[in-house]
Amino acid sequence: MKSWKAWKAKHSNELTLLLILLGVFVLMSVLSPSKFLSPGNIQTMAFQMPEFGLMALGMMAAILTGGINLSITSVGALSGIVSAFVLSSPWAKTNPVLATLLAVVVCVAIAALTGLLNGFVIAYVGVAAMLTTLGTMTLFDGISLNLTKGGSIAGFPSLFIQIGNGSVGGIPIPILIYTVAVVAAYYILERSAWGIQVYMTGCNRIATSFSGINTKRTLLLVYVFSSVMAGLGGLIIISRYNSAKVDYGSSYMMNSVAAVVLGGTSINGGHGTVAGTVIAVAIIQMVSSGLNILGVNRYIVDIVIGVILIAVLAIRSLAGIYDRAKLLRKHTAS
Amino acid sequence: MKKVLALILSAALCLSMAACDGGSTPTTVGSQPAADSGKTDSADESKSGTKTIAVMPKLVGIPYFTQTGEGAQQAGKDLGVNVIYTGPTKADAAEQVKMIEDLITRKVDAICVAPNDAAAVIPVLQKAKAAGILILDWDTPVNDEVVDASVHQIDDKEFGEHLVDQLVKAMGTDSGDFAYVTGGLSAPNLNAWYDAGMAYAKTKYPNLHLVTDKIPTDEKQQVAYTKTLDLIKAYPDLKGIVALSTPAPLGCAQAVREKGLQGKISVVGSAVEADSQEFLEDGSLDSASLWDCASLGYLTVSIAKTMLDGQKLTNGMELKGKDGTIKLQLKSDGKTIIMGPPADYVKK
Amino acid sequence: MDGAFLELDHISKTFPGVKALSDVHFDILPGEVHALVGENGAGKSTLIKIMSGVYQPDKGGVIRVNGKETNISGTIDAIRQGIAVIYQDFSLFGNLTAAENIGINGAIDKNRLVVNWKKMYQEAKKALEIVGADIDPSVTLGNLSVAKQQMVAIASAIAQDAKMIIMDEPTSSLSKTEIDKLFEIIGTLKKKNIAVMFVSHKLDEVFRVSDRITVFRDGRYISTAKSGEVNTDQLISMMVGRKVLDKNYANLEKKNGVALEVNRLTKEGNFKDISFRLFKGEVLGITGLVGAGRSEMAQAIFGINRADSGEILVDGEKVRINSPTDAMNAGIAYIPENRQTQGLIQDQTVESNIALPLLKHYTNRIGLVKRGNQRAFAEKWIDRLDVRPKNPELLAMQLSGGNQQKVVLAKWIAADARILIVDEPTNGVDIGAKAEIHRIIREIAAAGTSVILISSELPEILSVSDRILVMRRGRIAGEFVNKDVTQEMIMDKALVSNR
Amino acid sequence: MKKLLRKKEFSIFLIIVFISIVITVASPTFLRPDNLIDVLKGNVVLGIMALGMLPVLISGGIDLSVTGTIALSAVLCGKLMVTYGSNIWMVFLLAILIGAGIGFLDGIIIAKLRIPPIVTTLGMQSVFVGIVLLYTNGDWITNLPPWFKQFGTFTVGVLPNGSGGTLGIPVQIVFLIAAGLITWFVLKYTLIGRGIYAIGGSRSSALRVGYNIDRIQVFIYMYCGVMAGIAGVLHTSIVQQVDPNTFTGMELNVIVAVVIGGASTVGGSGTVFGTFLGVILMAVLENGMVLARIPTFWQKIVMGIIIVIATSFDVINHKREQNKLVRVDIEE
Repeated sequence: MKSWKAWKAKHSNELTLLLILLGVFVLMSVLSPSKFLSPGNIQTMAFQMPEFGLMALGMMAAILTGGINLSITSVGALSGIVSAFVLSSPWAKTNPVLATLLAVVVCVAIAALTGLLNGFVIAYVGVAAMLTTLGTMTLFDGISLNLTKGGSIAGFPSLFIQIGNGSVGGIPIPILIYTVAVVAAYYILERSAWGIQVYMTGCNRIATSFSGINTKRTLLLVYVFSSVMAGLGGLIIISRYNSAKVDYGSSYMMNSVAAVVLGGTSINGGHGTVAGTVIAVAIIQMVSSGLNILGVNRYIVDIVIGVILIAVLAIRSLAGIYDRAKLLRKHTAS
Repeated sequence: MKKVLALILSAALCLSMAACDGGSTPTTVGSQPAADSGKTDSADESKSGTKTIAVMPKLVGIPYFTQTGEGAQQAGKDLGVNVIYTGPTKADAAEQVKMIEDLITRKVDAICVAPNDAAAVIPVLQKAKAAGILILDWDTPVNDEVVDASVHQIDDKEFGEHLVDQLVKAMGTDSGDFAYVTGGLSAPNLNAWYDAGMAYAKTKYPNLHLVTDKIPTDEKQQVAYTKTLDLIKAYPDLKGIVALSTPAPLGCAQAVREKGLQGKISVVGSAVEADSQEFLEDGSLDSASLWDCASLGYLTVSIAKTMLDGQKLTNGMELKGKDGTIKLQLKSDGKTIIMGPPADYVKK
Repeated sequence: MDGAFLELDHISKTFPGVKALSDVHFDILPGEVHALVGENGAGKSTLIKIMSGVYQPDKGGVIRVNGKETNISGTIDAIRQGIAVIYQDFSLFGNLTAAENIGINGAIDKNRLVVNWKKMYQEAKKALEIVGADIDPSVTLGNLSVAKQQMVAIASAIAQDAKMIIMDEPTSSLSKTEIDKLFEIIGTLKKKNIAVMFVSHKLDEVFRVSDRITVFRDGRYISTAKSGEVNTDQLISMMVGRKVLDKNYANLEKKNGVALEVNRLTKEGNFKDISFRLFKGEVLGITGLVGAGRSEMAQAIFGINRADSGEILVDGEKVRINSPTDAMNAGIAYIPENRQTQGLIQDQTVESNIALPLLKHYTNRIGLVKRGNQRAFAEKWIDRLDVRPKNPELLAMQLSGGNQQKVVLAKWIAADARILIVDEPTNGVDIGAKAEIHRIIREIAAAGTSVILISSELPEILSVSDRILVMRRGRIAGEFVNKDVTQEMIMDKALVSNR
Repeated sequence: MKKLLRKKEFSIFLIIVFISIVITVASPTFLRPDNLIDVLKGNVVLGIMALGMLPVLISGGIDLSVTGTIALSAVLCGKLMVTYGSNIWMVFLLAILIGAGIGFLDGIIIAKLRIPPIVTTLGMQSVFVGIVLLYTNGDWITNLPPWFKQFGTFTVGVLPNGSGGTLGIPVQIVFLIAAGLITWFVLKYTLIGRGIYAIGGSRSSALRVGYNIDRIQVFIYMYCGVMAGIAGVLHTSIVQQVDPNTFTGMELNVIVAVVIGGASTVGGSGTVFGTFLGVILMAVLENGMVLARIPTFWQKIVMGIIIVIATSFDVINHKREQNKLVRVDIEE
């Protein structure tokens, strides 16, 4: 019982989010049982969430260090486009298996490269993350545009299409990939030595480097991680849409920031959990498809998400102020 | 403390839901059945006797697609079917796919889509078909066996060439510098018009000289306006501009008007009549070519209805059109419908 | 005392756990320079904070301004009553011009809507002239030398027509000539009948400027004397007290090999020609005034800021140290002076703080942290250093200063470095914890670790170290074997330019 | 001279000069007054919003909600004119009220609820953009009253245009200059303006000196909002119709412009002059891309590279200065 209390205290934020998620789910189900609860819809959401979720995980890593990665969707698009060239090449027709594998490798590689660029400028040159990624966002978009000449690249091997559209035992492949990525992200960020360094750097970069940790390297890798997540997202996107194009998923950029912050990650870095982000992503996903199914005006979705974001943070910070006051009273008492 | 948070949020949600009642009507312009189908969970649209036809534009909220929407809704009333006219808020293929997926969940009877990106929608359309939904495309072809019928306001090739002819007519000569200003570099149909136009110009008007690659204006009149100003200066000998996408011609015309170059530079393009009137008046816009958008929307619904009623499409069959009955122009493939030649709007 | 501008009586201040001041007295006359001296932790800064309204004294204390009893409710109130403080960090705006730093308080005080730059510049100019500083009011403060910034701070105090200016360690980072200049300024302030409270370690300076000197020790008032009537040695003995120091240093000259050797280490503008040897299992005390370049030197050895020239040998091997990581690999650990921002990650748990430098020790092959081991490890060290409360899940910031310091120690002792550099380990730590920390240092030395103890607290140095180096203005000014060396001898080296 | 060189603005000034030279070589028309006027007019909206963003960044905050503000202002003012005819004063009054209102919300939430600015304004942005599109359904607002169109094309004064004739200064540019002067005055001469710098420089010291930080913050965001509101009207006056979708993504351009102009994202520094330079740099790039006949598909790439380089350049300079600091004066 006591341990449960402790656990509860430790994860109160995630629990609150779960409660909200539940609330949304119930609300939607009540408003439209036959549609929202239909297996079809559940599956649809399972298909839609991963690409967004991956972007959000990438964004989270950057925000954990007190930075931000505005180039995230551009990275997704760029790496997607490059691997699309591999997939649409005549050679791919003849041997789809190799092509698909190569595409994945290329996608991740390109993403990693973009991450290295971001990371280098941010960690070693020392430019503010926001500025750097604003610049590289334009740069990457430019490259994508240049490569595609604005058109879309299509005609992938059907094997590759499966990545985004297939399912095994009724479970969509994207959600499987996403699950793997989430677990990986959890272990990398919250359980690995490097991950802990990320959190520490986010909390207090000086003290961390005084502890003999190479914070520059840590930071560099954070942006590589961020980009790779975006790359995977891009991969799923091009597979789902059976084509690659510059502006695919552009709408995810600010949404992913919202998801991360909603998930309890501090915008100043150092605190936040993968679980929180994942739940927040689910909330946003549910709100938006839910409202869609209800035939509600598209624009309402943005409004609702904005309101939820501010409301959650407002109450969080009020709670924080309240707790701090309590702590103070305790101190002065002693 | 945290409990409160959860409560307040659910409250916030309910509120926004309430807001929807008022809000939802716009996107589903006037089509009551669709509008309230959300709140009072009238089960599946199909169960409620009348058929439900979903018409999805590339995006909602630009004049062109508002007019097509009105046409579609009109048809809905006349033909006694529910028409859901809804689409993404920006021309993003990803958004569009999601919304189609949600339409499948809503178990509509037919989906007529104007795809932002043909390839992108094919997988989801296949899903829809698997769910027994009738698939049409309109405005922009999907070019895939998944569609049961494809409604073309006009053949892209013809239209691209038509615009070039219009330009030559406006310039009064078939030689000189000209430029293309386009809505976006990644809009398939605009690119199709451009490519067709260029190929045509090369062969038919060899003396027409394109000064620079097509200039993107991200579907914004203001950008088209400034870019045109730049164009005019960068290429002093510029004689004509072909402006693709509905905002672009207006922006170009505005620039020409401001510089008082009506006589010197001719602007033709694809624009909605209503908006282009004022520019046509003072000659800053020489001609705007476009099909009757409302008819397009109407025709699409009307064809969908016919097919849902189980009739087979045949060339020349009688069909209810926006302005009385029309003869169906069906191509040999048995599924490609051409609405007819574009209308050219010029100074009245 | 009659005619005193400010007078404090029976002032006490208690914090959770610590009694910082107990029943102290202080008064200052208009146009008088009154020095307050005492070792670290004597309660000087607490008194300043009370005078400047940052703290409120405990009940029973009396504050009189111009003979009228009053209380100083806050920093703004202090300024209104004519008391200005020049903190060591000056609390100025580096991004604004000198003129604005001087003039803005006035504008705010009068709650003007529009700033009159012409007037502000005039006031600033006037104030700077009074100070006698040749500073262009339009220059951005950040681009000025520390000394000039200090002058700006003084000028701003004058601009707010302060009747009394408190200077906290004003000379700590000034050059010889700059100090002379400062004293001139203090002279002019006297003429303007402004009282100056001069808080400093540096006795030779104290004697130079002050009319009266008050000595505090361990939060108590010791005595006040006219500066003519006491000499350095008396003063030092008052500060130090007649307490017998338990010199529990292990033994002299234990020559079981050199652990660390530093040769002619030099960094422009930080330190010059630092050469010394550190023996195995020895505690080498390095003392000197704040700003003598001790921390800079230590940080160079730890690779935080690279030295320009010179060499470092560990166990006779020459090592290249360009980053803390290099230093750790060479077996060197550094416990920084500023616990709050450099030593600890305040909003992380004690456990993760302790474990941070050693992460790789409890990570498995694929780089995951073995939580069990980490927890066990953390608990072991919490136990061994008796960190209270014994809860590895507490956030570092929830601990008292002493326990925080223990956590920092644990973190590095655990990393069992062969060479441990400890920078001001007992800064702002209560007596009990202090003793413990000393014990811990001796223990690890006994266990064979070589320790460099940097401290400006002589009793600490004397009670813990085997040998003592004294630094002054970026150089090593003297070396003692901790046998019959006295605080007086050390002070002498640290303070007085070769006499 | 040395002082000038040390100024942040100077490096970007050099970049502008350099780029201008390149462009002019490619196309002499660039330096023609009428072109410069056009460039300026085309960026009035960006400029005014940047002037609003400047104080926010100086204080160490950020405002992403400007997109929502300008959209709402443009739309409501448009509706006002179309439905009630109204007059120019009412229009601007409405725009200012809208901006002030949204800004006030931002400021209160940031100051009182202590939600980080970036999060607050991000949320506000999606709310207000949503509201705008919900209200208009994204439809354009056209056939504005003639008096407004005249206002839009109104010009003052006469300049020689390169080719013999003369041209006037568009009213929008007059507004930009006015906004510049006002912002400059507010930042330089008002106590609140100085407070903005103080907060950005050192929050704790600002408190110690006695600034009312909450009040100042609310003011900052209201000011930013008002500027965005006015920008909305001016945008409409240039384009002569309202397209609610046209503003998406604008906030990032605004921020880039201000930061390129020397304002630091951590606060404390930034000047009106620098912001002008920042806006001009962005404008010149946009305009020059076509004039210099850079292939369409390379323009974005060039843009991105220039932004990254420009920012790095500045940071590196700053670092070099920091290393020169002397800590201890060594006894010789």
